[in-house]
Amino acid sequence: MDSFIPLLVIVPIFCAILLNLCHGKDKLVKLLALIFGITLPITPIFVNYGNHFFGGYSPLFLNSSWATNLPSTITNSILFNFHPAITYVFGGMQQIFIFILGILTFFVIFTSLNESKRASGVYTFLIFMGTAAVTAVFLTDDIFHLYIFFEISVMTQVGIILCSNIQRKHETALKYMFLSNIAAPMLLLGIGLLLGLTGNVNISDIIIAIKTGVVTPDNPVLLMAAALILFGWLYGSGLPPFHSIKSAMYSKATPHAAAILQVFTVFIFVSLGIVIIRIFAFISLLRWIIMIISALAMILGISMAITQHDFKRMIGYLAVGELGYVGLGLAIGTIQSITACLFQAVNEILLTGLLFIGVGTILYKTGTTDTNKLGGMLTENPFVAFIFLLTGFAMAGVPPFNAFQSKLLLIQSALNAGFPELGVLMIILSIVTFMTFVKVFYTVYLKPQPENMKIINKKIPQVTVISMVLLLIVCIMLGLFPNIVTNAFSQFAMGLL
Amino acid sequence: MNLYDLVNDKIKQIQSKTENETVSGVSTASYLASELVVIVSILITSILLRKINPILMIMGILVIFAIILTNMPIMPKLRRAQNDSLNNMMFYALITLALLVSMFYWGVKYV
Amino acid sequence: MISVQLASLLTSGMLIIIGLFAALFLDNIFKKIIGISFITEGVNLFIVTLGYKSDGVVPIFLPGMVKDVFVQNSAYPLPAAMVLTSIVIGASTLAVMLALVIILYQKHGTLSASKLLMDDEEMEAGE
Amino acid sequence: MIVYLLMLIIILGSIITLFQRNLLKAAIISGIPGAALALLYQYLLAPDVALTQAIIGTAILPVFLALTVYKTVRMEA
Repeated sequence: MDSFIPLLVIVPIFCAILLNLCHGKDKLVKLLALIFGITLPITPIFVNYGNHFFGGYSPLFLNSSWATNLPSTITNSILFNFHPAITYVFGGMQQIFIFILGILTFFVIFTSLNESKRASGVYTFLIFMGTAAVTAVFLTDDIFHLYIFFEISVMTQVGIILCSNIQRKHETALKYMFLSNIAAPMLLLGIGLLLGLTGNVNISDIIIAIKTGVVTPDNPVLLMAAALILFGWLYGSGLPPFHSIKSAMYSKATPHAAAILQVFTVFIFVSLGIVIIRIFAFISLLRWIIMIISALAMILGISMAITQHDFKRMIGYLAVGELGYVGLGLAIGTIQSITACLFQAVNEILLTGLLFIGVGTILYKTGTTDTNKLGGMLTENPFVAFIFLLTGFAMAGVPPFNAFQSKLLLIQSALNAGFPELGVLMIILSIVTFMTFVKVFYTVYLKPQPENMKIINKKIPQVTVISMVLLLIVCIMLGLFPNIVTNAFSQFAMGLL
Repeated sequence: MNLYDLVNDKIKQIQSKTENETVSGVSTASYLASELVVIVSILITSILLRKINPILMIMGILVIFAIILTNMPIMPKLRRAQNDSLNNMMFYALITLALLVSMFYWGVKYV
Repeated sequence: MISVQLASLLTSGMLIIIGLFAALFLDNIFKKIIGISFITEGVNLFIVTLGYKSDGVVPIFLPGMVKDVFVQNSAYPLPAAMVLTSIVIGASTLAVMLALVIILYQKHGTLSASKLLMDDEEMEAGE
Repeated sequence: MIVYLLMLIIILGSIITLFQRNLLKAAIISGIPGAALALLYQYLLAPDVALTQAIIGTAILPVFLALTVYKTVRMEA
């Protein structure tokens, strides 16, 4: 049945509002959060594929019974296959991404409930609302609908930052809001230009309008719309001019909150990136600009990551740098490269989430994130150190794990598409990623313990360790059987081009 | 006075201007690594210009190489350029917006 | 005289430029925020003017009207519907930013952006 | 003719708001371009947007701004 698709967005919003209502009572919030947390990964499994047209207005070519008594001016013009309603598209690729989002939200809520003494309903409200917003951004085929949920996800990210107990978070939140109020109106302006040109905001209709010549391709207004929407995308996904504010946001959130924030960023990056590739594929300059910007993101992100001394900021820059891989895959634009980039996006969500939760255990135990004041944590809890080491190997692309498959596919697609230098660039930067990880691992676990370092809480909650282990198992599963994910992505990529 | 001590003192001298924290072996290695990565990867990405036309690529690489050589310790400049002050970020955001708009407006003919 | 649609497009352009100018060059954070709200209002005005039809009709279909005549000269309702939500979003973003300014004022005691939003390196150098 | 006057009020009103030294005055004056914008929307055949803008632009935003000025400092440093 097609009408279950909006449930993917309605269920998280419903849970969010319920959790917000019972903020005060801890027991109730914990219970509700866990129940709703479990429903999140389950809902995408039961919803079957298809398009959902809100209000039941499916386009005329689908059920021509409506079109019988319409005047011929409508039936044989391109109006015949326009989408009158907001449409949600739910396919194999969307199902995988939303399932992974559901898993990560569940683990983050699981760890956050156990790590903080009092369960805050507002914090879980913001996480669920952000999940709903990002799922809607992913499913929608209507670009204004995408802008609304883009703004909601910006507001929830600011809210999640303000829920953490790290000082100087208000300054970063205000800076993030300032930049959002410069970039998001530009995105809206781009959408307005598209609306002015093609008369509608449905993405497939815009593409039909451009293909059937309603709009001449080298129309300067269309180019201006492409530039503005690309600028909004840069902000939403934390690419170069906005990478320092995005990594500052990650470093100012509690670690498990940062694990969810980076998932929101990757979702916005992938969904808006695919929209831009679909609409403006005919501008050849666009691919070049995305390629240069993603390369710049990788270079700046990873080179800044290695020179930081606060390890949360380091992982933040790493997360921004890893996004460059996905951008390069999107820019190369062959079927293999888009499959590889979607696979890399999924792996990056899992691995950066794991890294942030791992880092959270150190912050939970010692309270400081400055690598100079840390050391000798290996004796404290060797098992967590072992999992953290495995995550580092996974991030660098060591075989049994999933990032190996996706980076291999990415480099092969770059070589096949005739960009050997991009392949070389990816290899160099994944080496430096691993070097950053070794620096974090050494300064936190292997370095002799400085005397003034005190341990605040003796034991890491069992839940965090369990969630790390389960996430790692998902990574290994994806690494050993990548075709679960890749054929869904390659079907999507074939449909895209 | 082998190469490592030379580099170590250079970084100590640079860092004393910005942050005043201990320059351990790890931070020296990471500064060196980031410096090398930035130089190498910018040069490699400039090879991409060959798709537009090879002469542009040769010119590009020479220009970039000259720029890198003149201000050799790039990392301190890069780190200072990416600090978190609001005006700095807004300035770079608007520069990118202007660059994007003008590239799309005029550049489409050439690529 | 230039047409109404062109004039309002120019006004929205002016509003955006004033907003960007204020966001960059004014030091008082309160005025920066007012300037930022002008950018959103400018973009909203731009989108509404896209749907305007000179000497057209308000796109509300009253019972007594003839359908074909109404369709011919009614303004395009889609942009107006879109701008409704985007005005509310602009107001709510402004509210969140003002709340943050109040908290920051209580902590720092000043409204000038450079002292208020001092970033980490300066702060560490300052301590 | 009235439309061009409205547009002029919007542009001049927003410039004057930014040059006020007394922040409370700036908050109140920022209502004038909001009201002019609401009238302009009515002229541009978008009555529902005019209503929303009238409420938000002239009433809600100046109240928010005035509350912030009340909570912080009135005169610009």
